[in-house]
Amino acid sequence: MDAINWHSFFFLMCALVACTFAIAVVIASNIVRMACYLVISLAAVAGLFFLAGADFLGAAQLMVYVGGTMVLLVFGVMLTARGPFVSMKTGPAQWLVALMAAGALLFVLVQASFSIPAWAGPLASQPQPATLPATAEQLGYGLLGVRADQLDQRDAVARGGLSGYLLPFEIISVHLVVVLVGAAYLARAKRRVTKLSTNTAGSHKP
Amino acid sequence: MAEFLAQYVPSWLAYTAVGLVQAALCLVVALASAAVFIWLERKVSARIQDRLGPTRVGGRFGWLQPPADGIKLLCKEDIIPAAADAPLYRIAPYISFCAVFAVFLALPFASGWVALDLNAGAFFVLAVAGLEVFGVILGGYASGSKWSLYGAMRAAAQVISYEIPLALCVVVPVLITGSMNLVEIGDSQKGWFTSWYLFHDPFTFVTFWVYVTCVTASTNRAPFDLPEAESELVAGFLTEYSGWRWVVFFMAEYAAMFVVSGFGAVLFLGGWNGPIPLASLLGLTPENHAILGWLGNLLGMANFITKAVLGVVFMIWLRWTLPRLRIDQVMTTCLKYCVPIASAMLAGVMIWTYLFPKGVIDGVRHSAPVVQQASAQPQSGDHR
Amino acid sequence: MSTERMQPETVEFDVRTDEMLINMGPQHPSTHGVLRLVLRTDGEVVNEVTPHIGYLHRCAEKIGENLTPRQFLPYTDRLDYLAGISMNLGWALTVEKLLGHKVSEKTRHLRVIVAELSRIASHLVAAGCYGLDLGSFTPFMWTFREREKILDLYEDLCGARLTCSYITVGGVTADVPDGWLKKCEEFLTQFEPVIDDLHALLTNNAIFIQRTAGIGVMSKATALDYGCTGPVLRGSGVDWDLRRDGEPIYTEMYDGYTWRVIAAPEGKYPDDHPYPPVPPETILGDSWHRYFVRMLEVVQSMDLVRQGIEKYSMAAGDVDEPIPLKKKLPKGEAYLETEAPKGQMGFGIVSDGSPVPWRVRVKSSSFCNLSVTPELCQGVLVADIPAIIGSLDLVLGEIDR
Amino acid sequence: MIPQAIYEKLLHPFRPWLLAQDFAAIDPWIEVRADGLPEICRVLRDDPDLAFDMLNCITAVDYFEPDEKKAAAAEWQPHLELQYHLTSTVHRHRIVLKSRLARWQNNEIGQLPEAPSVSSVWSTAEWHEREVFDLMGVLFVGHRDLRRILCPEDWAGHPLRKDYQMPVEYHGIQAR
Amino acid sequence: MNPLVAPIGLSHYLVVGSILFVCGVLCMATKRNVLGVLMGIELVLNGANLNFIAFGSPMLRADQSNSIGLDGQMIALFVIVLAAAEAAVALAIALNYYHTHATVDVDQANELKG
Repeated sequence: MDAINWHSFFFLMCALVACTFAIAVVIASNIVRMACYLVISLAAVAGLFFLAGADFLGAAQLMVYVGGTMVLLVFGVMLTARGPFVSMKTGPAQWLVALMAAGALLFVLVQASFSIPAWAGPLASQPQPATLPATAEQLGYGLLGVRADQLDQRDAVARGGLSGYLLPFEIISVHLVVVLVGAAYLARAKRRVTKLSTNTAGSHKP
Repeated sequence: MAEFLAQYVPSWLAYTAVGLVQAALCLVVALASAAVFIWLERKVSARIQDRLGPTRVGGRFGWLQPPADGIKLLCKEDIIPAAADAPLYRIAPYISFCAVFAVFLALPFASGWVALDLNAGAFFVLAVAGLEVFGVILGGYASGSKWSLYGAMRAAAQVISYEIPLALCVVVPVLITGSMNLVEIGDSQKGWFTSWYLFHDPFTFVTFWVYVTCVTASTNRAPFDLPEAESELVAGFLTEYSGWRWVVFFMAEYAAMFVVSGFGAVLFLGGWNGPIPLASLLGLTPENHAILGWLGNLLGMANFITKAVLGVVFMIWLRWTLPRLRIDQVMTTCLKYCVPIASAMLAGVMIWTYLFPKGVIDGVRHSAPVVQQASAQPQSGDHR
Repeated sequence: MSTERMQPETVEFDVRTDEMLINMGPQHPSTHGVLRLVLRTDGEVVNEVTPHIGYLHRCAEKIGENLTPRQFLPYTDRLDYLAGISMNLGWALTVEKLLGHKVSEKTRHLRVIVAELSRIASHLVAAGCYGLDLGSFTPFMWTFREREKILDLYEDLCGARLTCSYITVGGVTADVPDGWLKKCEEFLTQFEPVIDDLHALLTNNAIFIQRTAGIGVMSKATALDYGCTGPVLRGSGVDWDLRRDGEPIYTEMYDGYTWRVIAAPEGKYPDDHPYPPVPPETILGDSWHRYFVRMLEVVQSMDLVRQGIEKYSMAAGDVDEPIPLKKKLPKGEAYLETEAPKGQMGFGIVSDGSPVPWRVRVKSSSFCNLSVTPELCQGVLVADIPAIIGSLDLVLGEIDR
Repeated sequence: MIPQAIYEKLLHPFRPWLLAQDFAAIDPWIEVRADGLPEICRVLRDDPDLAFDMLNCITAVDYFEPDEKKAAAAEWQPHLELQYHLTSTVHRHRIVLKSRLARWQNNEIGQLPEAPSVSSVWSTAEWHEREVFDLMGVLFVGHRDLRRILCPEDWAGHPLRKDYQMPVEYHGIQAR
Repeated sequence: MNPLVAPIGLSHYLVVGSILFVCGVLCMATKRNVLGVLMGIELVLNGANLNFIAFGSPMLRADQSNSIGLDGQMIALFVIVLAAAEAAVALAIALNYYHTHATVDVDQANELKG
C-alpha cells in the first residue's frame, strides 16, 4: 500500500466533520445547540476551502461568515430567547415528507456529480503543488483586471478583454452598508422614558 | 525541516512529527507566557500600589507563585451550576483558548521562524481572533444565570465592535508592505528603528496608538474590562466558572495579551528587527553562514519577545491606573473615535505611500514579474 | 422643584428587552455594607431603584434607655465605625448640653485634633472605595495605607484603632502620651504630597471624570428637601457647615480657628484654593463635586489639626476628667447635631431625673443621604448605580442603628 | 430670629392650634395640635422670615410607666409625644415643634394612633415617619407608602414602646 | 480503491456540497423557529460556495481547459458578503416579528392569510 495521500486524508476528515454537524443542525431541537453545530460545520467547510487551494477564501469564510454572520445569529438567538429555550417540535408527518423530498434531491445530485468523467479527478501522475498556492495576490489582481490564471487562455481576445471585478466589488460594499443601516433601523424600537412622573414605569410604545 | 526528515522516515511520519513539534512549541510558549504574565501582573501591580507583591513563595521574588496558583486552582472542586447547559458549559473555555492559540500558528518569532508561513497571515490572525468571542458568549449563556448572560452580551458587543477599527489598523502596514505575509512585513522593517513602520509617517504613528486602544478593548483588558466589572456584574460571564475551566479562560486572556502585543510588534515595531540592527552589524546573516544566520534569528526572536513583553507590561500598567469605562462610553469611543480616526489614517497612509514612496513602489514593481512567469507559481517573497 | 432633566425624552434603544428585577446586594461588593437595592431595569437602563435597609439594625436607641450616658458611649462607636470618635464627640456634647457642663480650654483643643483626624480617615475611606467602585484598585491601596497611619495614632492614644470611645461625657478618657503630638505632625507633613498624587490619579483622570461628571445631579432644593447633609449637601452648592452654623455649644469648640466652609454657593469654589481646576463637564451637585468637596475637606482638616496642636500645647492646665459614672441627670430634653464626616449626626436625650435617660434618639446623616437615591437613579445606566451610591459615602452601621 | 418672635409670627394665623410653648428650655419648643401640623409646617417652610427649609429629625417619645408605683409618682398622663426639630439654613435659627398623641386610638389597645403626615412638605419626612411607624407605632395619614423600614416586614409589635415584649421566637430563631 | 490512497477529485467535493445543500433544505423545511430557517439558508449557501470553489480549484481537475479558474473563488467571496447582508436583514425582521408577536414560531405568522 503506497504512501497515504495526505490531501485525501484531510479532505475526508473535514468532509466528515462538515456533514455530520450539518446533519446535527437538522436533528437538534435546542436552538443554541443548532447554532453551535452550525459554527463547527462552517469551520470545517473553511478547512475544505483551504484544501481546495483557496486559502484567502478559507480565511474570509472564517472571519466574515463564522466570525461575523454566526455571531449575529447567536445574538439573534439570545435576544429572542423567551425563558428556557422552548424547543418547537415539528410533527412526524412533516418530517417524513421532508425526508422523502430531500432523499430524492440528494440521489439526483450525487448521481450527477459522479456521472461526468471529466470531474472524476486528477491523474495520479500529475504532481500536486507542495506549497500552498498564494491565491490572495492573484485574487487581488483579478480585481484589477490582470487575470493571472487566465493568461494561458487560448484566444488573445479573451485574455485581453477580461474586465476586473472591481466595479461589482464596490457595488457590493455599498449594498452591504445600505443593508446594515436598514437592518439597524428596522430592529431599533423607540421608547419614551418619562422621568419623575408619578407613575415611574416607562410606557413602552411597540 | 520536514524535507530533511522525509529522507529517513516515511513522509507522513515526517510531516506529523514536524507538525507536532511546532504545535508543542507554540503550546509551550502560550502556557509559559500565561504563567509568566500572572506573576508579572502581580509584581507590576504591587509596585504601582507601593507594596511588595508575592515574596514568600519560592525565593525572594516569589517565582513559584504561578505554579502555586495553578495547583490551587487544579485542586478546586469542579462545580457545574444546575441551570447550566452542561456540554456547552464545558466546551466554552476550550473554544476561546483554541481561538487564541491558533493565532500562534501564524505569528512569526523571527525571519522565517513561524509555524505556518501563511500567505494571508495578517488576515488569518484577524479571522481567528474573531472566534474568541464565541467562547465568551457560550460561557455566559451556558452558565444559566442572568448576570453572566448580561456580562457575555456586553463582552460580545464590545469585542465585535472593536474588530472593525482593529482590521482598519492592520490594513495600514499590509498596505505599506504590499503583502499580508507577516514574515514579509517584518523583513521590510529591517535596519535601524527609523525603518519601523511606527516612524514610517505620521499617520502610521497615530494608527499604532489606535491599534493599542482597540487591542486593549478586544482582549477585555484595563479600562474596557466591562465583562468582569466586579462592581456591577460581579464577574460577568466568569461568575460560575471555577477551578480548571476558569484557569483555561484566564490563560486564554493572558495568551491573547501576549499574542496581540506580539502581532502589534510585528506590524508596527519591526518584530525581530531591533532598534540597532545588531545581527547585520555583527555579520550574523544567512549569507555568511547558516549557523550565523541561525544566531541572528535567535537574536531577532529575543528582540521580538522583549517587545511583546513590553506591550503586556503596558497593558498591565494601564489596568492598575485607570478606572473602568461605562458600556456606552466604550461603544462611543469605538464608533465615534476609533473607527473615524483609523479610516482617516488609512486614507492618509494611502496618499503618503503614493506621494513619497520609500524607494520604488513595491506594489507595481511586484506585479511585473507575475505577468511574465504566469504559469509558474510566483515564489513568495524572494524577488525583492 | 423641577430641574432641566424632568421633561420626558424619547430615548431610543437598539432592542427592547422585557423588564428585569435585579437584586444588587445585600452582599454586593459595591454596596457599602449590607444595603440591598432592587433595580427595575429595562436592558441597560434602570427605571426604578428601591433601597432596602435594616439588615444591620441593633436598635441602639432601646439599649440607650437602660444604660447611663457614659455606659452608652461605646455603642456610639459602632454607629459610623469609620469615624468612631466623631460619634463619641456628638454624644458627649449632647449630654454636656443637657448637664450644662463646660469643658476646659485644653480638652476642647484636644477634641478638635482628634475629631478632625477622624474626618481625614473617613474621607480617605470614601475616596478609596469610590475608586474601587469605578474599577481602579490603586487609589484604594494608597488611601488605606495613609489611613493605617491615623489608626496607629489612635492606637497610641487610646489603645483601640477603630472603636476608640476616647471622647467621653465631660472630657476625654486619658491625656495625650508624650511624643504623640510630634508623631501627629510627622504624619501630616508626609501626608501632604500624597494628596497631590490622589488628585493626579483620580480627580483629574479623564475616565474618572467621564464616569462621574453629570451623573446623579442633585439640585440645592432636592438636597434640602431630602434632608441631605455634609459633603453631599455642600456638593450641591449649599453653604452650610455645622462647625460654623451649628449650635453655640458646638461652634465654641472651633473658636479661634481660622478656616472656611468648602462649598461653591454660586457654582464656583473660592479661587484661591491651590487644587486642580474644576473640569468643564461637571455640573454643580453631581457625583464628581461630592467627591471633590471631600478631598478639599481632607486638606482643611489637616490645617485644623495643625492649629489644634499649637493651641493645645499653649493652653494652660490639664485635660478634664470625665463625669462620675452614675451621675444623676437633670430633668429635661436636649438634642444636638454635630458635623460628622458623613453629614449632620444628631443625638437626642430625654431624661426624667434618674441616672438612666428616659429616651435616647440617634439621627443618622447617611439615612437621609440614602433616601435620595430613588430620585437620583431615575433612568441611569446600571453601571452608574455604584458611581452614585459611592459618591453618597454611606455606612450601613449608621443608617440601620 | 428668637423663638419668641417665631411664636408671635405663628400666633396670628394659628392661634387655636398653638397649645403651649416653653422658650426657657434647653431646646425651646412650641406645642401644636396634631391635626394642624401640615399647614403649620408649610407656613414655617414657605414664610420668607421663617424659612425652615431643613427638617432635622422626627422623634417619638413614649410617656408610659409600666409598674403602678412609679406611674402614680409621674406627673404626666400616659401619652405619645412627636418632636419635629427644624432648622433654617437661611436665617440660621432652630425651633422644635411638639404634638401630643394618645398612646392608642380611642384607648383600645392595639389600635395605632394617627397623625397627619408632613412628607408633602419635606420629602425627608417620608423615611423618618416610616421609622417612627416601624419603631413606635404611629400611623401617618397621607403618607405615600407607610411600611416598616428597619424591622422585617412581618415583625410583630413596636420595639421602642415602653410596654413592648420581645417575641419568644421569630421564624424558628429563639429570641428570649 | 481505498479512499485514503485514491486522489481526491472534483466529484468528491460535489458530493459534500450536495450533502450540505440537502441538509440546508431539510433544515429550512422542518424548523419552526425563524432562526432555524435562517441557519438552513446559511447551510444552503455554504453548499453552493463549496461547489464554486471546487470547480475553480487548480488541483482537482485533470485538464484545466474549461475550469472556471479564479472566477469560482471570486463568486464565492461575493456569496459570503451577500450572505452576511442577508443574515442581517433577516435577523432585523425576526426581531421586529418577535417584538410584535412575542414569539419566533414561524407557524404563527399567518396574519396575511385571508
